[in-house]
Amino acid sequence: MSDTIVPVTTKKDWTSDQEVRWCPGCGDYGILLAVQQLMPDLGIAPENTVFISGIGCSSRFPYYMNTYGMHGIHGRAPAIATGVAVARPDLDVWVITGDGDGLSIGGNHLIHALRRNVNLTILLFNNRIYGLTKGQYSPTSEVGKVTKSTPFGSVDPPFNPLSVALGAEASFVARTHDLDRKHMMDIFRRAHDHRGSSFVEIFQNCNVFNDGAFDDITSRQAREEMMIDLRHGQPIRFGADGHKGVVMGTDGLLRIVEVADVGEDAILVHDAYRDDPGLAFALARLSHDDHSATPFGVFRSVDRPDYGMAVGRQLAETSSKKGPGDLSALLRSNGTWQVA
Amino acid sequence: MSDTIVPVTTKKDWTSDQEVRWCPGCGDYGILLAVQQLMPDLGIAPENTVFISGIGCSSRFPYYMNTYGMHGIHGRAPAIATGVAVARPDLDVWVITGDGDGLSIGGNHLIHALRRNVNLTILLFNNRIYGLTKGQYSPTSEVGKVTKSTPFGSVDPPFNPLSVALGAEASFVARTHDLDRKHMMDIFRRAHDHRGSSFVEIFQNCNVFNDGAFDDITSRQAREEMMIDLRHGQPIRFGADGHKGVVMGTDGLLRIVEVADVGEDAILVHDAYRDDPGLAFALARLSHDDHSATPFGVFRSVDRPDYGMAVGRQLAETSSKKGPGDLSALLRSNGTWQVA
Amino acid sequence: MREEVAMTDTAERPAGREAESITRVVVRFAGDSGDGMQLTGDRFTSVSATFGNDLSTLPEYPAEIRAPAGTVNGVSSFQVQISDHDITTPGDEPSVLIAMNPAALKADLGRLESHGLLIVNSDAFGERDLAKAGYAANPLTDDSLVGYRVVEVPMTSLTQKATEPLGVKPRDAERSKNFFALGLVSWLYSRPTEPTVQWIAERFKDDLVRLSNATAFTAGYNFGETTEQFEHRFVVKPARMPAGEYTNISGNVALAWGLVAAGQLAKLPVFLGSYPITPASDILHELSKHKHFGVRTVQAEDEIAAVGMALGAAFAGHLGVTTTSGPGVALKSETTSLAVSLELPLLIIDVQRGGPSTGLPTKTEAADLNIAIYGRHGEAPLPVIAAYSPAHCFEAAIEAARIALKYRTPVILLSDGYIANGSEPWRLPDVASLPDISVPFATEMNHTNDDGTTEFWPYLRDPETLARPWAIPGTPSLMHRVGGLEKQDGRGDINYTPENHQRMVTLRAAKIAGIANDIPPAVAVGDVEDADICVLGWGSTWAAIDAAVQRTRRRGLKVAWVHLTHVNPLPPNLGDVLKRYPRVLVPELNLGQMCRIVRANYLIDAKSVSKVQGLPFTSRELEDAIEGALQ
Amino acid sequence: MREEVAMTDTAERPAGREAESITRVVVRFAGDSGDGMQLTGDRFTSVSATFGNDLSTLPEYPAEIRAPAGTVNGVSSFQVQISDHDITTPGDEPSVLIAMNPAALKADLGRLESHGLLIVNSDAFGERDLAKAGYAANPLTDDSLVGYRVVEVPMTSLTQKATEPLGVKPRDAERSKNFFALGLVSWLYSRPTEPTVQWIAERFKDDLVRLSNATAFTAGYNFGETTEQFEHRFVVKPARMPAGEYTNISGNVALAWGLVAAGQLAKLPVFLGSYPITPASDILHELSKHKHFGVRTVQAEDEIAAVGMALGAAFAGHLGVTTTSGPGVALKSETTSLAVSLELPLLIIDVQRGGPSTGLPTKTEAADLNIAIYGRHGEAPLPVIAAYSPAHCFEAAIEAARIALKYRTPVILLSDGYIANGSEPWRLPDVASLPDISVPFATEMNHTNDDGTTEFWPYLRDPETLARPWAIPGTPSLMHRVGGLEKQDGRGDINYTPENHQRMVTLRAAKIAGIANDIPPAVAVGDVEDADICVLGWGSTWAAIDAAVQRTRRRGLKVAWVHLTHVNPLPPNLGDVLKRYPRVLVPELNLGQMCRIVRANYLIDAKSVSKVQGLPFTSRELEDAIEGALQ
Ligand SMILES: Cc1ncc(C[n+]2csc(CCOP(=O)(O)OP(=O)(O)O)c2C)c(N)n1
Ligand SMILES: Cc1ncc(C[n+]2csc(CCOP(=O)(O)OP(=O)(O)O)c2C)c(N)n1
Ligand code: SF4
Ligand code: SF4
Ligand SMILES: [Mg+2]
Ligand SMILES: [Mg+2]
Repeated sequence: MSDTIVPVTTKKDWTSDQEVRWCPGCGDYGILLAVQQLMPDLGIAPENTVFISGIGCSSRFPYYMNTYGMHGIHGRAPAIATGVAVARPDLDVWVITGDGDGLSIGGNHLIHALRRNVNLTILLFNNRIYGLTKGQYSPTSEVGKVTKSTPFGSVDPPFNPLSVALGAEASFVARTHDLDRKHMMDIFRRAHDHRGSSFVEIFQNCNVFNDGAFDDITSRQAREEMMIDLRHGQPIRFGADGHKGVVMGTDGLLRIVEVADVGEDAILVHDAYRDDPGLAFALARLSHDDHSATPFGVFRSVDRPDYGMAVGRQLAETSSKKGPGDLSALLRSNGTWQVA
Repeated sequence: MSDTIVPVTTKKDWTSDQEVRWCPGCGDYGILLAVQQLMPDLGIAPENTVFISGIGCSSRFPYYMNTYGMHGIHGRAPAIATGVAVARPDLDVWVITGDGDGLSIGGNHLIHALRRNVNLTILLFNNRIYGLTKGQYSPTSEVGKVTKSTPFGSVDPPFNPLSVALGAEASFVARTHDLDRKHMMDIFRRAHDHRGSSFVEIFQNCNVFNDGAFDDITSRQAREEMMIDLRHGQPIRFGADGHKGVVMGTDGLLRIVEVADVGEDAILVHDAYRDDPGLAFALARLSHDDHSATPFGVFRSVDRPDYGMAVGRQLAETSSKKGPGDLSALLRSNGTWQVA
Repeated sequence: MREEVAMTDTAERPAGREAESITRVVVRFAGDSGDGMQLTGDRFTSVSATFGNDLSTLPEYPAEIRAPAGTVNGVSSFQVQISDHDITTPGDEPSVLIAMNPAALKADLGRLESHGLLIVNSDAFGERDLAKAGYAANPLTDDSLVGYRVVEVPMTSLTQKATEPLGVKPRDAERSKNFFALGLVSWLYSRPTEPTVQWIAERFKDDLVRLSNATAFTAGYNFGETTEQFEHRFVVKPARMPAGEYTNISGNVALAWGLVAAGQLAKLPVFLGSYPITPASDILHELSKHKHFGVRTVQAEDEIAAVGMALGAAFAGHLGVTTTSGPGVALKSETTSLAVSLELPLLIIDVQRGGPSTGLPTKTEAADLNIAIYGRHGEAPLPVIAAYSPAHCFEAAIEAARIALKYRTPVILLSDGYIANGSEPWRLPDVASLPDISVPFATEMNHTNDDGTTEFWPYLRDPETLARPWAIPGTPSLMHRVGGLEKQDGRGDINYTPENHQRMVTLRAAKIAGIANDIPPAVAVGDVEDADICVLGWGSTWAAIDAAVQRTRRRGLKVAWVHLTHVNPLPPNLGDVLKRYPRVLVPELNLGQMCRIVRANYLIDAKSVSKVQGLPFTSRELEDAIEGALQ
Repeated sequence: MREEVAMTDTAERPAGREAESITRVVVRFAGDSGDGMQLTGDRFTSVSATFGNDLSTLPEYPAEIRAPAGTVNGVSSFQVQISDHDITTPGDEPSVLIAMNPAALKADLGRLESHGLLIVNSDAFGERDLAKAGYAANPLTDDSLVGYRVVEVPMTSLTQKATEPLGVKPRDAERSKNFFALGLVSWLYSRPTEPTVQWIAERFKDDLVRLSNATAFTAGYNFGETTEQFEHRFVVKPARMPAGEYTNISGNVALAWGLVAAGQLAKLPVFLGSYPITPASDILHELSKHKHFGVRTVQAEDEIAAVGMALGAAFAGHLGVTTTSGPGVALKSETTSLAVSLELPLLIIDVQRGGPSTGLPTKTEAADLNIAIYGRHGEAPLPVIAAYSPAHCFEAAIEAARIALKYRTPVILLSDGYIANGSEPWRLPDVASLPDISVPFATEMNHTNDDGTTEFWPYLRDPETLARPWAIPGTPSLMHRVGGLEKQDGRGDINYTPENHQRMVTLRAAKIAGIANDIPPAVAVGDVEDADICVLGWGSTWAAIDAAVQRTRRRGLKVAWVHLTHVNPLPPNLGDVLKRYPRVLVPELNLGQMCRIVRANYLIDAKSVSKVQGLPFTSRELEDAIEGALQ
């Protein structure tokens, strides 16, 4: 996005020579494909693009992109990427993380990157499990989940990644899933085009350790009644020919209703560009498990100063005030005396 | 709270022999006094009470309480306290932290303690500054703040501690300030009586490095028009004889209005016990700086299983199923053979 | 279920060829990650264990959950040595290699002993399979396998044929081919079939899968019986092992059980705060099952929280434990330093893996000795203990707990990927004979002022152990505060005075150093009197050193051996023992970390034998090193 | 503004008593945290600096922002030695102590040399003041001060009287009393008044405060002039220092400037990722001011993020730096290990303080050498450099950057609280003479395949330095991925094979070891030829060793001295140098960490001289140690 002349590339230009090492059938393949297919449309060059990840199956992602990349350490990708983005606002910096990497060990770096609004496109692969370490529960696993580390079922209530992000001042928040490449590409494009931190939760199927976690919502049969497609400026409706809708009560409670019952005009109109994150938060809380109607799309997209730019601006301003730094003047700045 | 016979104590019983080492005039003194005065009313015994803190001026707190206590390391108090509370649900565990300790280095432990709903009473002393290290900006300092580490003004947008907590599933969220002992005591009591994690933000004045940060809201002159007192089941009104009020629009936006303009019935009635955190979140976002009307009191208070109890219950259940553990049986559980 | 399966067929058969008795064999199963080689190896191992052989195993698998099928990166293998006498290693070179596909052949052929037996699944050698493995030509047809005894078996198709009558689809049948291989090898080494058939019956809930596996197993066994492809059939007689009851155990399970035992022996509830990490996760998994022993396990948000929770639990009176691997030890460093300052009992378990950084997460290494001993800011000494074999992890865990509790100190217990995943027969200890490691909590004031009033001083030390009192919340009138700032000797209040800091630093160091008098002295074995060289070992090098010392001594070399379980502090007599010998050799899976320590302590010119390859030493390598040193 | 103030009074006065010339004096200002002692000491120091004395300072303050007023815990003091000849230490025993209250007297009297001059603010010795300080009786009235030359001055009231005419309220006037003390001591040691008056005029924006301070200063000066309480007045002549332009500099400022310089000399923008921590914070503060040098500073959420950001910036082509103290070094360990694996340039600056854990946050110590060298999991070697004096921090920072950039490695630079806060005159270097430490970025493919196609191999090393190419984002066609998993030598792809891991571990170690040939050899000074003992020092012990070696040699002892700046790797000739001497003594502000290293490396019986009190060595202590070792 920092390039003036728009480079022409093909998917091949964005694909590295490394063989992809995910389990056959893993949802990660679809996400990789979506990103690789999208890149040429973004009008950016591979050499100006950086993918930073942590550790996890998802975090293997950078190896497969023919860009600059770093497979970091567990949970630290947002911090490392912040260094890249603040040092070089001219680069296009992507963060690839998982529900464990980004929300368990990496939770603090994630929320602080969002707070600062560092110019990062953050893709969180949420499979509600620790894949790479062979199937322990994660901070997004449901209560009662039986895993290697919870033989009697987990007693940890999960995070809702979107509310964590919104609670941390995120300026762009969206959700998509690994089965719909078109939707992924659309969301990724808008996340990329947003200046500042963009946070995208991707429902991703781990077919080895948590297969079908999202089937009740994203499977072809379920989609129509279970996926709520959020579009800015549009009434929030879903279900067969939009018979269901969302309304906000004066008591401050969001409800799902039959449009027929309340009338079209009562239906809440989505406003993704609103400064106040209250509505986005309420929408993020609309579904409380993986078996109820769940909103997808862009929940929030507001302009806030990009942190790296702001840091750079201060440098420019001081330089223009004080002129470029003069080392020998600096050494004399606390007063000196001569010895003959 | 775990005691059956109610111990009778006085403030003295809760006061340690250590001399208090805060700057003269520091807001921390008032908070300490409020806690020490409250303790006898809680019907608990000093020996069953534990105060855990991190590092910071505020984190010196445990030294002044005649209870069990640990002055931990920077940011880790919620984790250490989780160990205490899960190991010993019979204890009354308090966490004392600051805006830097709890939201900067300790952010991750804080949100995970809230997510798990560990039975902790968490008091966050928010003075919007790093006091102990002599005045650097903190994650709650306003943009543009000039501090030792930001001579040209900070470019970091701050966290809203309450939205961070609500985004992290906190079951009890409240706000009070160091100038109103009665209010502090009331909030602390309710936080203590709540089973699970209670999160209390305390506006605290650092008169050395960030003096008067909250004057526009909490000073005697300002209070009436600037402090919004939240009471469950009551319409949210404030200002001279409640001429101002809060309404929720069907567009999902919370607004401050003149009650006269909209009529009493339109005023939003506060519901702190509602499962859905949307309203609490919206209220937490009502003020965006320290110069606009700001809600105080209990934003949210809902019942969720206490993590330590849940862990304990699993132990009890397995024991009652399998009977108490038998070591020699365990050693034989993978099959054995005899060698003559 | 068992009667359903075709086992009875064989029963009616003639007894089959006479088996030739051999003293030991090293079998290596190699295939794709998806081929279930670990399962196959495990079965072969436990059958051999119950049969009474001594044995030692070496599982190896890729870092990826499942690398691309058919590629060399995706190869998973399991090596086991079974023997009729006391052995400690999984063997240097396999005598038989079962290769389920070309990738496995390519990856592991190099290890097979010359003229070794090579059994390949010939069905898996199609064009594409060969390409995936990076073979230009088919090794079965060109002469690249000369020098080995090759037996081609169309395992896939044979399995499919055998299971077809049950209505198993060919694709599904393929998944049973590892049981065919197991059956074949079971026949080849005269393993009892009973236990496996029974195990299959219990393990697989799905009827068709169960039947298919059982049938494949039998088919493999019968194939060996009927085919003429094998000149010989072998039997490895049971080993003469000390009488007793045995189980086959891996290091991680032994360590977990050791922690459960430690809790029982200390009469304390166990609290594990842990964050999953290979190869330590299995300890968390195992402990999570044993809640009825009063074991609490919390999967923390990260390693720092994990150790923080364990420390909090210790403050509250539990046996606090945290389990991790290298990267986690690094993250826990600051909290470990706090634990040193708080002087609370805490167990930090490091199952070492290849480093630096993420390194080789599924491979073994022993390069965390430095960080264990020196990896904290300031003067923050603590005891370090190293387990030397899978079974020893049980005892090591109890000893680590004993020291932590008695001296109120964090203890780091070192294991590694090799012993954590490897297994060996373990003669079960008599539970009643295990030590009582319980310590009393403080219950009373321990200081009397001149005016006769009494107080509780949290840092008033036991004159012998220098341990401070452990007064836990809930104890009336012993309320006190502890923290990471320097404390006044005795009273425990914050204190910044120069003299007091010097005293406290010295006291903390003296407490740890003093533990040296509470551990077994160093003992040399072998040619104790007249050795020309002494091998100094610690940790999992034990197995390879044991074999190498035996062999070199058999060949007439004069070799002594000292093996350390307590690596910090070291046994007080270690210097004297080592100085008895003209040469000291220190084999380590690092660049010589322990070697530097003994050089610094005793000013002896100890020489390092170093291997950093993600693999344990072979006994051959150490034999050569010993010989070389004596040239 | 200056003309407003009463300075002119003195100008009209007779010149005043003749001052007796002395060669050196050690002055110690002591008072309550609120009394502005640090400011007073700073002023006295810079006036003396500009006057041309050599000097060295030792500021000491409590860990609390402000401990309870009037208590011993709240005492803040500033000691400075000024001299007419070359000195390096702030002096062992003050010759004059200015005690602003009873607590200060109680805390510091013990340090005053016998018959030393004691100036007390007698106004501050009321009942309650004495009680707060824990005095049963008034030391001014009982005989507890015999053996000292006591001068009681009612500083508070005198200040109040002097400022009253300006309309300053008594309570406010009290805040100026430190300037009264400064004026008095300035008179006593014949310091020029000009600079201070000017400084006050510029420093205080509030008119009344400015006037009040200036007046108090003058009043103090005049008081000395008029009172008869002082038998003598002294002058310390300027020191004969090498010609040049000087500034008075503290270690933290010198280090910050060194980093700015390093960026300029490397032609790279500087990126600092830091989290505040005493005593390192001032480096962050100082660097934040110099944005026009292209210096970016980010206050991270914690130390792990701070080093992660610096590493990210390094990957992006900046000079990545992170500054911290012990606890932060511990937290950064895992990321540092990643940096070792990534082989990217990175500066990790550790301003050491008292440990373990939070320890003594405002006091000095040098006990982080172990964690710096050994504190990472796996084999993760990196270079470690130690600054030896406030001014040397400038040079040390540049040298650390040079090595980091040239060898693409994280470097740990050790400073400590003593040199960080202490200051000394620094002869400014000629900026033009500073070294060019720039290194080229990779811009082209560096490997050609057999088929003639070219590739970029991120781990293809420079045969000499073994450094890998540094190809930064934005460089066309050099796109590549790096990570913490083991990498294939050259290509840099993920690789788990045993041989490759061995090779990479060896290469990484060889690269760091090789740096030994790129640093100055160890040089002994003193009785190089015939010394009976060699003192081996590193870091801030330099000052005390220098003084102790001079004195012992003056007394005829044969002493040599080697001081290390590069502590890992060590100079290749160090072993030979040390072996020349029958005894080697290693003074350290820890329990002997460097001592163990030289013992292990060279098998010499080096002896440790250890002090862990939160204070630097006094030269006397080291004199005694050297003498003792020679007995
Ligand atoms: C410091 C550290 N702790 C733990 C690990 C082990 N580990 C690697 S990935 C992972 C969790 C992966 O889960 P997630 O982030 O959800 O990624 P996924 O594999 O599910 O895509 C863990 C615990 C590690 N590599 N480093
Ligand atoms: C690991 C670590 N990093 C940094 C520090 C230094 N430090 C101590 S307290 C603190 C911040 C204090 O701010 P806050 O939490 O707001 O507490 P306050 O002093 O304002 O009450 C910092 C950075 C430390 N002690 N330990
Ligand atoms: S384990 Fe799960 S997430 Fe990981 S690669 Fe396999 S299917 Fe994908
Ligand atoms: S620095 Fe601020 S927060 Fe700390 S004690 Fe002083 S006034 Fe209170
Ligand atoms: Mg996951
Ligand atoms: Mg604060």
